[in-house]
Amino acid sequence: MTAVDPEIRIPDPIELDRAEEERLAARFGTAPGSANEYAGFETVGIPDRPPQTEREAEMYSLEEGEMLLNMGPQHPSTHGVMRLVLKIRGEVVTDLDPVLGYLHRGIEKLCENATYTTVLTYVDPMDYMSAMHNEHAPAIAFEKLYGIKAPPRAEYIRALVVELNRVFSHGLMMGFLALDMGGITPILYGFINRDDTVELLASISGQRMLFNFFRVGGVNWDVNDEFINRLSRWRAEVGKAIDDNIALMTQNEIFTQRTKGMGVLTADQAISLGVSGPNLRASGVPFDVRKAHPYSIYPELEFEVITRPEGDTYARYLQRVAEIEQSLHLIDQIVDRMPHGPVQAQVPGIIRPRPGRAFAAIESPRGFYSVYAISDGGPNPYRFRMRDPSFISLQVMPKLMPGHLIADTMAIMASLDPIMGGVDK
Amino acid sequence: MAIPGAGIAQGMWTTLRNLFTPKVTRQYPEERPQMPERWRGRLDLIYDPFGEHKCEVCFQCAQVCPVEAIDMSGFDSQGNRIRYGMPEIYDERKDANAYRRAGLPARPMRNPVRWDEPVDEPWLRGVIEGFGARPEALVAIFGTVQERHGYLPERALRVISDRLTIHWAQVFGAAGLGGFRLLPAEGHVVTVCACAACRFAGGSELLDALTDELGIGPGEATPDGAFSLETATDVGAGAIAPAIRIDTLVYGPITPEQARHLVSERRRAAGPAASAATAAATGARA
Amino acid sequence: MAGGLVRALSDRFPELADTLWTDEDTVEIQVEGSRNVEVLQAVRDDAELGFWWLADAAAVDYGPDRDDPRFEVVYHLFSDRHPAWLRIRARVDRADPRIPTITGLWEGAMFHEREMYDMMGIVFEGNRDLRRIYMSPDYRSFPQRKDFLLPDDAADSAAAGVVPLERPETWDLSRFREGLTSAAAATYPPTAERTGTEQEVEGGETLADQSRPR
Amino acid sequence: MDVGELLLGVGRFVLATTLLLLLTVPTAFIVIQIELKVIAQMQLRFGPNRVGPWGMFQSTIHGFKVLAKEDTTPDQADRPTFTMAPWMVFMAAAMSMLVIPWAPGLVAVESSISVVYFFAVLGLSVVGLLVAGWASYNKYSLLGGLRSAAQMVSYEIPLTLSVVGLVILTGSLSFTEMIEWQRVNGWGIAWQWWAFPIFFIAATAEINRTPFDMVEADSEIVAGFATEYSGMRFGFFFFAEYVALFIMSAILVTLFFGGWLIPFVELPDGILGTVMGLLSFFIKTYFFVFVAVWMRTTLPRVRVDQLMSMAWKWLLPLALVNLFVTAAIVLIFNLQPVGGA
Repeated sequence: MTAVDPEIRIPDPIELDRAEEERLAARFGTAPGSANEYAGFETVGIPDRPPQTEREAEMYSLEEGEMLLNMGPQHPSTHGVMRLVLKIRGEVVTDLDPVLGYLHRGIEKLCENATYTTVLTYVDPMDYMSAMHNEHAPAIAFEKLYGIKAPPRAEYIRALVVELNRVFSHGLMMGFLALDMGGITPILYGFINRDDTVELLASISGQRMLFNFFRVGGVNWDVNDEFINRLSRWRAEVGKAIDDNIALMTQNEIFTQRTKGMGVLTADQAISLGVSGPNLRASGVPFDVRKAHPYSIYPELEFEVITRPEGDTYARYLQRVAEIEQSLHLIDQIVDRMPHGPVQAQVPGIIRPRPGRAFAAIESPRGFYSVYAISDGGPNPYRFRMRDPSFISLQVMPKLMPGHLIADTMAIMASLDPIMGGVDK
Repeated sequence: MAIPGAGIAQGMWTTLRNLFTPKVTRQYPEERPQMPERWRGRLDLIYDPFGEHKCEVCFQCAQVCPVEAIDMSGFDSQGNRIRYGMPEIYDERKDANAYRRAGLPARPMRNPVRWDEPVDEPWLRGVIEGFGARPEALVAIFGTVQERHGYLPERALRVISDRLTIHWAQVFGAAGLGGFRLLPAEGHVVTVCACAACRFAGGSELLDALTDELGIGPGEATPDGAFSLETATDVGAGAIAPAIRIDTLVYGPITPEQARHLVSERRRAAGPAASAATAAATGARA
Repeated sequence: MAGGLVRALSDRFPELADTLWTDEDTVEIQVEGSRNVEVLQAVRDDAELGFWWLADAAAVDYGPDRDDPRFEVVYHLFSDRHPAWLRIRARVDRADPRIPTITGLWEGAMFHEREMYDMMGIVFEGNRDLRRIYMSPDYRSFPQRKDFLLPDDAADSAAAGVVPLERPETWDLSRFREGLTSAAAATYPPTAERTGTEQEVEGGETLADQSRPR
Repeated sequence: MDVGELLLGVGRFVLATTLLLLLTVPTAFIVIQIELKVIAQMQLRFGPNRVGPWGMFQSTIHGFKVLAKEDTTPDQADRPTFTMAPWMVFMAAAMSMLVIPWAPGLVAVESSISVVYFFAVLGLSVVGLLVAGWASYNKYSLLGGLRSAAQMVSYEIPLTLSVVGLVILTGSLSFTEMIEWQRVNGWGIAWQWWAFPIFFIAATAEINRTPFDMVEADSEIVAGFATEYSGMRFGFFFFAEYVALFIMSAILVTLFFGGWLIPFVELPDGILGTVMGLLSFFIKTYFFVFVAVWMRTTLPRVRVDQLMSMAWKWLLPLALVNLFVTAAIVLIFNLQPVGGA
């Protein structure tokens, strides 16, 4: 039997091995196994090509006594698949370069090829800890484009599920922060809370993680008895796991020693770097989209924008704890005020908005989540742009890290709470 | 922090207390979770009242799946085993790209014009309007388009979908089922699997039979371009060895006689001229 | 709703007044790409406008099948003095997509611009870290352009074959080598003042200054 | 010393070491099982409950799984040292078991300097960890090895110094004689209650347990020195860690909680006394194993610089103060050691 195309030649495995050996020898100066085998050890991780930018040249040029350390893409605590290249001097991080794209799925491009209705299924796995928020922003944007409004009951249900989502997202962040600092229990208490909450959300949406609950012009389903029963039970029990976590973390001396004063992000820095959400508020900037640019039913509800002046890791942690309280308060109000009526406006199967542009922003657990959609009159969005807050927050890392220890790297990163699904889109 | 160690003591007390509180884990096989009544976490094929699958193996779902997760096989109306899945998709579209990324020379795309074929849009819209833009006229529109282009270009299907307000997956699926061409008429590509399993099961006899039938060797095309013969190890049908693939459909296990039949069937469909040319080529070779 | 903002903008930029466009919660102006830094700085620093928050920066490809093929870099800004978003659409030539960077105004635009470079191939002049961010460094195409064919082979599409950006002539390695002493490792733990490391590392010149278009 | 006596001594030594080496494996299994189960219960999980009755063979299965796994060596590793390191760590832990007094008359090697021997041998494991970190040709391993060297060498000092107070009181360097002294005068914790926290913290750090598990901080440096190890070589590290936990608890019990003594009960002679002593010893020891597991469940990890400053700024001065105060008290009140020489 002959091959399809004689041009295709797959190299022999042995040949590949030899080439690899030669490459290593060229890289390290000597053949492996010889006396000077540690020569070049610290430079492993420098790309095999000339640097493309000034910053890259700076990052990958080593001083005496410095070493590159690849943290990820497979590492116990990089929150998904991200790679952090640390430049370390002993245990002290002197520079840092986040390398992204390991989870890139091209969701924006996919959405440009999907109809407006199906876009809402694609955005779910972006920031998979807060799928409801991911659907909320496109839904608002498409409603603006199409010129319809969701009925009031739909808006209340949306706000309800979104706040439920915020509770478990923040609860899990507490656990991840502790886990990255070596405490193994809070993450499990966080997951107890999360499991309760996602099952509650599953009883209204039918799915536990990627809900696909929002529709253009409303929501998929109305609340039912099962959801209401579970909600009241959940509301009675939700405090326990979170209180346990607070008892384990907030006052713990080891925890406070490791978080207070670490990774201080000043207000000016935070604004300049585009940090948003709880991270920005923990630096003392009272910017919350729910107040600053009210959407949905938030103008009718009563809540505070909490800020903290310190801007350190501990403040970012406390900020989440305080926002859980606020969310529970909001949930109580929403349940009390839920109006009657339909949950879905009349929209056709394939939506063709008039040519135009719409911008919609919401406050997700990780911050400012916005969608910019352009319609050209066809059934698909001409351009669908999502700004994910954790993506933008990540560029704080090279600014915050230098001077901290490797151990603090993980703690500070966990306190910023990036979700790689959203970062890599 | 009033007393040093108070926070640690609080935490220690919390964990100690939880040592004696009821556990929350569900012991899965014994203890079934109560699924919400709206649960839609399970995919199921629907049966009709007589206990038959309602799935007709039309591949619409596999073709439209964005992450290409659906891999399906079944029997067509003539009882041939047909299959659509990863190997088919990847051989069609992704293989050359993978080679290119690996730094190896890649074969050219088989039908590079397929996705970008220009269609006469005003004419097409006129045709659609002529049928009243009714979805029932879908097949008739297909017929008109194929008459003009010789096959159904991708862009034409998009336009039809757009105008008739039918999701393009449905349009694509209907085009695939109704005996229309989705590729330009020139050239069926017959690929004989050269994997170990197929060779054991008589793949070389298949190849010999097809070489004889078509009058060409592997890697060659018939003079009229109606058929080209290839071998590949990635037909990916180890369980149905020996297998051949004609364009995107995989057949197997098949005997040399069946393979001849499949090819001659397509030759008949391609028209008398093509078959005459092939016959001439065969005769010349003989 | 946004009448005050419209008035303020047309006072401030009379030459852009005919590009003003509003909808329920957005005010939009269009500028030439080369003017983006000037306009953004003006709306940020103007006491009456005060758009201090860069909400989003995205690129839109009005592709080759349009009558007016072009890129647009779209900035969304937020101000707490006005109840509307400000959208600034900066026009970029599609044949030679170059536009000044705004990392001098907001450092956070860095990832936005890297993403736009990666996905659309727009070159932000003066950005000191314009690398690919999602695709691998040796990738040779810009996947979000409209002439990039989605179901097809990326390398066969019309946007393919672009050489990665390498402009070593713009680097001055000696500059940061001097500043990059062992200062970072000197004191531990870091104090609140030390977290502004870029001032020290860059030897008095802030990162923002460097990345301002020259 | 005639030949018969010598042969008897050698035979006794060989028997004792063999038995103790055999004992390390079930000990490690039991400690791991306790850890799995207790952590799970504290985290509101059930923990292992499928393998064997109440899941009690889970850790054993883990052990066999490790045995069955492929044992890989990185290409660039230094093979002889890479192979030797787990053995060194494990032997350090196993050898220090020789001097633990299990019950009246039940001790492998009766030595008059067993305290010195114990701390000397246990300190050897740092060599193994350092070698493992160096030989792996992995940056994480290197960091882990260096961390282990810094941490364990630092904590040796307060650990040993905190025991010296008891040595002064008892006037002996032998664990058996110390227990004998405690039988007469009451447990060591009553005499040296301020040395106990120093010893406890230093011991936790010495065996790399949470909150001082810098050496294999999984969220920072993957698995530290053990990153490149797999199969049974990793198993040796794993066993050594848990055996060390058991041994540290045993020594803590011996020094501060009267070893095999039962309060207000005089152990009878003969086999009954031995069994009662053994029971008492194991109950106390496993209580402290439980405490270590409990701490691991609750506490996050301290940072490496906090760890070092704690050793040098707090524990070492406190241990020294304890030493001087104890010596002064012994001098002033002219306390006479009871059991010692």
